[in-house]
Amino acid sequence: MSTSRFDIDRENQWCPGCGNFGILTAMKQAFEARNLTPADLLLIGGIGQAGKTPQYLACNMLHGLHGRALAMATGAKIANHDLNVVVSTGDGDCYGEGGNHFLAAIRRNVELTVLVHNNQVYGLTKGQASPTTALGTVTKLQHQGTSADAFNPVAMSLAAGASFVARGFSGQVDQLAGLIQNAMSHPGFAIIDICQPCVSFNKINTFAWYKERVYDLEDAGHDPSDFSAAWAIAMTPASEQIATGVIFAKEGNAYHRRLTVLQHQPLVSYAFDGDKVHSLISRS
Amino acid sequence: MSTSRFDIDRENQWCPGCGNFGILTAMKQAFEARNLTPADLLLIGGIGQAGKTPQYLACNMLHGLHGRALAMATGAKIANHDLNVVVSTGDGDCYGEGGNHFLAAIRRNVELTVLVHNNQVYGLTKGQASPTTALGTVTKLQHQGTSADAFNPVAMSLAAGASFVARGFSGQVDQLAGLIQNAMSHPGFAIIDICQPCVSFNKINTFAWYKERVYDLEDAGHDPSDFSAAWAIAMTPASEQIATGVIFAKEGNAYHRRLTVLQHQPLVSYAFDGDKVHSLISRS
Amino acid sequence: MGHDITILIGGAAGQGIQTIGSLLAGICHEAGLFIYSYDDFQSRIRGGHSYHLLRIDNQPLTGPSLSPDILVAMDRNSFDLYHHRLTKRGRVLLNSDAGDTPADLPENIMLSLPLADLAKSAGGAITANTVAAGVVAAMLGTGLSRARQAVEAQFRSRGKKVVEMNLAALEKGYEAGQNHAVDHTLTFTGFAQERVVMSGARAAALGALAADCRFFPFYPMSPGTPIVTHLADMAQEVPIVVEQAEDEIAAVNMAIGASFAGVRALTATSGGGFSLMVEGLGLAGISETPIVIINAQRPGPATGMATRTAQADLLFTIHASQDEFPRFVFAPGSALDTFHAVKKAVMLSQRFQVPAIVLMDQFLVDSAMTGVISFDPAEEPDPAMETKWDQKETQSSQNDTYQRYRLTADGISPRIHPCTPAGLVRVSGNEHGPSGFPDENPENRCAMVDKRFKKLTGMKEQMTMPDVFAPESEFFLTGWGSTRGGIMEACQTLRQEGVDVGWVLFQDLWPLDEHKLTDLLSGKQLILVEGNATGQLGVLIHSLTGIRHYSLVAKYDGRPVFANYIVDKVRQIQGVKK
Amino acid sequence: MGHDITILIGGAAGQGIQTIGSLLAGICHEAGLFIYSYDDFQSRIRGGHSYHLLRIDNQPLTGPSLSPDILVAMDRNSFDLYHHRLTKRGRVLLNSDAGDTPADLPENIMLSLPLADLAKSAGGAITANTVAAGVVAAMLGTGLSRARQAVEAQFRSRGKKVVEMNLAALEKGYEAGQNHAVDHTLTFTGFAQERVVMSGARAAALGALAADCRFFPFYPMSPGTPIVTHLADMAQEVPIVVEQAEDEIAAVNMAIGASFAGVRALTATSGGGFSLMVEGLGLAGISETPIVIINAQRPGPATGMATRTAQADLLFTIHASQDEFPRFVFAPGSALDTFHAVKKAVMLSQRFQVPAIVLMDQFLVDSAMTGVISFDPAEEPDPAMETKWDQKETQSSQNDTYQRYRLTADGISPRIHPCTPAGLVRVSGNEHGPSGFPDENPENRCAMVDKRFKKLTGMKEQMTMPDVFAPESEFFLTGWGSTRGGIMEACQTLRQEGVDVGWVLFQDLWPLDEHKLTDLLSGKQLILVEGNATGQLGVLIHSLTGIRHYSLVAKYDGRPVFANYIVDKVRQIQGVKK
Ligand SMILES: Cc1ncc(C[n+]2csc(CCOP(=O)(O)OP(=O)(O)O)c2C)c(N)n1
Ligand SMILES: Cc1ncc(C[n+]2csc(CCOP(=O)(O)OP(=O)(O)O)c2C)c(N)n1
Ligand code: SF4
Ligand code: SF4
Ligand SMILES: [Mg+2]
Ligand SMILES: [Mg+2]
Repeated sequence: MSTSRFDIDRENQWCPGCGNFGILTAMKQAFEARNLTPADLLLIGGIGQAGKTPQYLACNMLHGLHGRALAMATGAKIANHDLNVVVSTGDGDCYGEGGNHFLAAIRRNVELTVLVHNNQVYGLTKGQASPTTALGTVTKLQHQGTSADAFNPVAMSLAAGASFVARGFSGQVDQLAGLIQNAMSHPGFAIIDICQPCVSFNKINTFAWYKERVYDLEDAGHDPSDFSAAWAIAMTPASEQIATGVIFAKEGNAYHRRLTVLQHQPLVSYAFDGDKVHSLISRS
Repeated sequence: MSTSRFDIDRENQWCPGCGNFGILTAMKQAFEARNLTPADLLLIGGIGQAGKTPQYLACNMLHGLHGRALAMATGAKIANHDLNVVVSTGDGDCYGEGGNHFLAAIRRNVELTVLVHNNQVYGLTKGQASPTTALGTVTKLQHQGTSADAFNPVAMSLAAGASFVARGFSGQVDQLAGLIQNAMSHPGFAIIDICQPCVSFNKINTFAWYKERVYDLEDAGHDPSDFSAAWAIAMTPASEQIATGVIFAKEGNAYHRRLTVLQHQPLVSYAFDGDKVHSLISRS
Repeated sequence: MGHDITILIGGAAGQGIQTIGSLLAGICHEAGLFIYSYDDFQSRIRGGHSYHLLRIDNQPLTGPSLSPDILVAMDRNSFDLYHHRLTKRGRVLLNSDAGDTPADLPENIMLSLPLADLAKSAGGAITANTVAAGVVAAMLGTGLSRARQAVEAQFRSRGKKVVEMNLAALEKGYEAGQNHAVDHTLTFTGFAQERVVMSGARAAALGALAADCRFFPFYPMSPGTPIVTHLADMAQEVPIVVEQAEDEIAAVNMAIGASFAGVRALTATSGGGFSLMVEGLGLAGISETPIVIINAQRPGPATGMATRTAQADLLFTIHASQDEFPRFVFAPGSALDTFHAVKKAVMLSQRFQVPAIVLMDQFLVDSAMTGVISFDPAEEPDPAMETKWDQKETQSSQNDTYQRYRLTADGISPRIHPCTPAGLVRVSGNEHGPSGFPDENPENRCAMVDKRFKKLTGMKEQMTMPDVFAPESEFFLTGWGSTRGGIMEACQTLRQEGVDVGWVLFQDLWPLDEHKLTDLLSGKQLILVEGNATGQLGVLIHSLTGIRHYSLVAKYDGRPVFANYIVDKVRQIQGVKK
Repeated sequence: MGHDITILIGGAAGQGIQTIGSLLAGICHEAGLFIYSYDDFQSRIRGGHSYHLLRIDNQPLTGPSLSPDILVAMDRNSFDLYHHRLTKRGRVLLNSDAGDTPADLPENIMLSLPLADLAKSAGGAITANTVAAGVVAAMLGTGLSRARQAVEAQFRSRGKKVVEMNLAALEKGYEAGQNHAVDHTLTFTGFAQERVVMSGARAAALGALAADCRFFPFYPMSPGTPIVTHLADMAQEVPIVVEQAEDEIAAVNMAIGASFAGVRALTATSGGGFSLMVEGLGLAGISETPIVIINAQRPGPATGMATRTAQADLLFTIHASQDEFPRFVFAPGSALDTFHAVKKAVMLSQRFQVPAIVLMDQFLVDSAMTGVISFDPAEEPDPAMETKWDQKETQSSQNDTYQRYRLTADGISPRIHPCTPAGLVRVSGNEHGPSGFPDENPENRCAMVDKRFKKLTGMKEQMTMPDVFAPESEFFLTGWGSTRGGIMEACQTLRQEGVDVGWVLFQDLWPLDEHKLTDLLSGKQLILVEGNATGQLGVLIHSLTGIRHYSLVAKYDGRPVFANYIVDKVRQIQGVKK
């Protein structure tokens, strides 16, 4: 394995063979390619195996509650929109417990890079169904199969109005690194749903299963500015084929371009003005 | 105003001229048409002006917390799927605070009729933006305009896999009554997003504004089984024209058809079997 | 009794009774009077019944009164509800637009006027409220010119035409009211520059700004919303962001994210929203991220009574969230105190890197009073001082040696902003080692719990013990938060009746030094006056000091605790009246 | 000391140490021994370190021990961690598959075996754990045939081939272990029909079923998840629905919806999930809808330590949610007690129409013990009796006269199912009148608060006062919930050392009768033993009775409170050892 300035000396707790390793490598690769240093990076983790990612590389780290990574990231970004914020979250974290924040962050178009490690299962809690688990799948807990239709991350992102939607595969590290770079240079909310095999609990969507189905949108000549084409990709059942690459991207004002106060400078860098407060008090 | 067996003698707290009155009338009309009595009906209300609806007609009523109506309704329906459950909720209640339950209830395909009184504003709390408020709209609180893209209820419902999606208008009571009947006979999750003028706080999306834009899908020859056509309708900006009627409907197993235990009989009607429990204890 | 006058303005939602109130408050403020006002309303937008109380005096007021000297009945219903409460000198203005004038009061007491008609003749039906204000100004005898000044000030921003129309309306009203003067001894001095009329909501907003809070994520919930509404209004003038979150969980987690990134954040809600923030409160606790939550209490549980008042979240607030961590809890006693309490909450939250909660309630939020707020604009809320922000940390991010949770003598670790050359900042809601990385080693766990609790010593030192009045008394009215004014006034009345009673009033509630508190309270017979059913302050006092209260005046009907209610109840307590 | 033997099995996650433990537990159970087991593990799926404790005796055991007589080290790390804790008679089985055998123990004490290799020769590497179990069975001298029986029982459902393979592996192991017998005095009797081996998790699941709970909405969270996993396993046999909710807020509101519709519902979570349920708890409170929440505690705040144990949510649980309402709080002291506590929680929640909370913790959930559970299958949890379901309500829905919140002498109103001819049922989380319609009239508000609190009298009567052992003692180890077994054992040891100590152990925690409790505790010197830092039971006792504890043994490192830890700490308390 090649070394990186983002390496840190800390035991990794993921299972050997976990797809998360590929994502971690791709992240480091992308950060290097963007000429970032650890000090330039704020990684925000949810809770779950995916959420552990920020612990495994050199960066500034914010690691909070299950499901709430996007809300914290929104707050951090509003406070200082000069920060490079990347969110590491799981399918349960982002689409399950955090579903409402997922919808809202897209609608605000907060400039975040969101990496959803989508292993179609709750990994850290030992194999229950996640929102992206296919209907009827038998799990460690759902012995008769799950009873809800699967959540379609790409379709939901598009319907919610996301300005950058991509899909990656932890088994295609170079492509994924490129996608992460793209996402980070996108001026708005950028989500990459990443197919990530969980070797311990997902015996269906394995590395081989994905490998058989993935194809590269760039090769296929897909135009990411074409919303209808993007929608068609979103609606293609994953059981058939899985498009990877940038699915959709559009221009749009990021949150911090929508507010006058943030257009001037980051919120954190304003000087405190006691006189203004005083005048507001006097006018009461 | 015609009388109905669903009338009750209770002061209505809505503002004169509020669109909710049309919805209330349509509901009564639909329930009559379906030959229901008050005893047959369970109405579940969220919190907000919309959520007050169950108080204004004769029925069984469950009225709980802001944003949680669909979760309660899911529980009630799992307990006894023979109940006719209709949910009265607002755009804030259902798509804002309750966004995560909205996604999940659709995915479970719980057999509910969900009426979203979508006035594009928080009515009861005096005029803040709701998720369906258009980006940049100036409100009582958002003096510089809202900073989030509007939530598109129809698109989100379709993307989430809803099996019945319709749009109504409180100003077209007969059509709305028909839609409610359709929704109630749909064997699965049925949502009607209802354009509802708020005369007190929404000075943009007024009765006249809607009136100018609405058209009837039946007249237009729309085929509700055509998902692509439905999607096209969802993507049409409301500022141009607003389709009303059944936008999409498909077959599918409702939640209570997905579970073996509920296929036999409602959960509430099983007899308690102490011997089985005893045998489970003994086998520990 | 006193010199004060109470005006009760009753009507349906949407009739603008609050507008009349604020016009009158403006006129009285202009005339150098002290005011105290309170809004009572239902959870609806039109119709029903609500009222506005305005009390005025030549001296500072600490609470409202329920016995009107002037009743402004915008509908017949309001007349029916309140006319029997009129004081002896009382006068009534009844809006006769709806037609039905009640006949059971003599004409010198009651003035029936078709307000809308009068307004129309002044230029516009929408000035009916200004007509009403004019009538009352005349009843008070404020003088027309003073009233004109106030009306001008109120409408100036809306343009000349609106001002003219309202001045005309005012005059119509003033004229009509002139022969109905109320008998009183108030003197109209002049406008007092240094005084402000401050509502609890506005004071909270200003306190936050004075402490350099800049980010206000929130989700609307009565009675928390007015605080944020004030902030949104001010956002045109100060660099702040007010963001409506998708829910309260998002609000609290956004606040934590912003605080981590170096911006002071505050959110306001009511009990239901606070319930949803409880997990986030714990995250602020373990991650040592300062945030402030204002919980404007209302009756519950659950949805409860949306526009009513209560003081029943004290113990919940102190114990909220799984496991244990230090936090601050404040409950200001008046609108003026709210400014300082919120400012203090922000400052101390920053200094000790803990969450702080400010308990308000609908009564406090929707009350306004005249007074002076001292604020020195030069005295900056220096981040370096308040938060131990360490700009001198010499570690470089290359070395990665900065420790966000360094073990220190007082439990407070130097903070640095994330993403600077000074070091990599790692914050976690898992139990973590000094570096911020999750760590579940048992010794580390104990060290971190101890570290967090070490702050308690310093925190307790910052807390002000409850104020005590008449310490030599036998009995003490004992309360916390917004009942302060009512208790003070009740105490006054009772003492005049010869009851040997003082008061003990809490504003800083948690953490308290048990020994100091025991010293202060021991030997005192405490009569609790609380806006809840179980006497939560009593439980707190008992659990901290072992002192049991003598009696409990519990009010839990959703309405404020008025002074006369306390007086009535205390009179009935055994042993109190000799 | 005693006759008991402790086996510690250590290894990495994924090595199946729990499988070895449960095989051995099965063998010992077959041999008529009592067992107590506990799992310690990290929040990861593979690697790291975890261990399983199995203690066995001829008499009932109330807790684990940390000093192994047999150490099964599945990796070198486990050997290094624990070999110094071996008792004098101790033996070690070290898995030498990885190659490196430690040389510092004599061969008669240590047996190094390549378990996977042996397993392969028995037919499959995956039976390595059965080989290990065989070795330990031989060390114990259980006899091979008994061990065979247990292994057969364990694998029967997986088919003949699997059984054969595991029997071969067992024999390989048994053979290898035969010359390494541990010196002990246990006698192997025979299987005792009436006894079960019950974990806290399984007991909770069964208690819920025994009380006719049928709906289990939940969101996974350690250590609550194993309870639901048991239920999911049982769902094949009993008509229940286990539904994974989108979040904990949904879980609690689904439970309320189902309960309203007539199905008993229970949800299980940990502190973080409970925090999210707090608003729903209040809804159950005001709407008087029975639900049960199991909060399996873990260290916090926030994410804390996911797989560790704590007892720090007591005061939070008692005060959780805005405003005030009656609730039950239970904290069973053992796996066997858990069955009864959960059953009682469901029954009483139904009878009084209030929410009930059962506090467990990771230690309790993941502990298993041998014992007898008495349950009479004929004694139905009669809904009519338990819930005052009123089938005789004669009101018809035509008349619409049924009142869900009818004011009654005991505060409990008859319930009927919604959507029946008996009447229209209206339930609200707003303050409501007797009919269930929202009502904000102040008199009604007071009546409803009083109605809800009236239940407290009856509720208190149902609560069992804490058990007291050796009431004549000078000191009392005082605890609640899962520390029970450890405290009992520590007490025994201390008494043998001549310390004058008994114990007071709480399982029913809220609401308690203050007078009864004061009578019970007054004059006693209480030494609190709690799994938290501040001594929450002490705060509760003080606030209820005014009695302050003598001393506090606080353990908050995330690990269970073992008997020997208590003994050590108590010995050091001033005045205890004469
Ligand atoms: C409020 C709360 N609920 C539940 C949990 C338990 N929990 C931790 S991680 C997780 C799900 C993990 O699934 P996912 O987000 O898909 O991440 P993965 O482990 O699969 O990468 C859950 C339910 C928690 N920590 N907090
Ligand atoms: C937890 C919680 N947060 C906030 C509120 C306050 N609240 C009541 S209704 C409402 C929004 C109403 O908007 P909507 O759902 O669109 O209903 P409308 O009144 O417009 O019909 C809010 C925020 C509450 N009751 N509970
Ligand atoms: S459980 Fe699955 S997702 Fe988690 S580390 Fe192991 S393989 Fe990866
Ligand atoms: S505020 Fe708007 S939604 Fe509410 S009752 Fe009035 S008009 Fe209707
Ligand atoms: Mg996952
Ligand atoms: Mg609305």
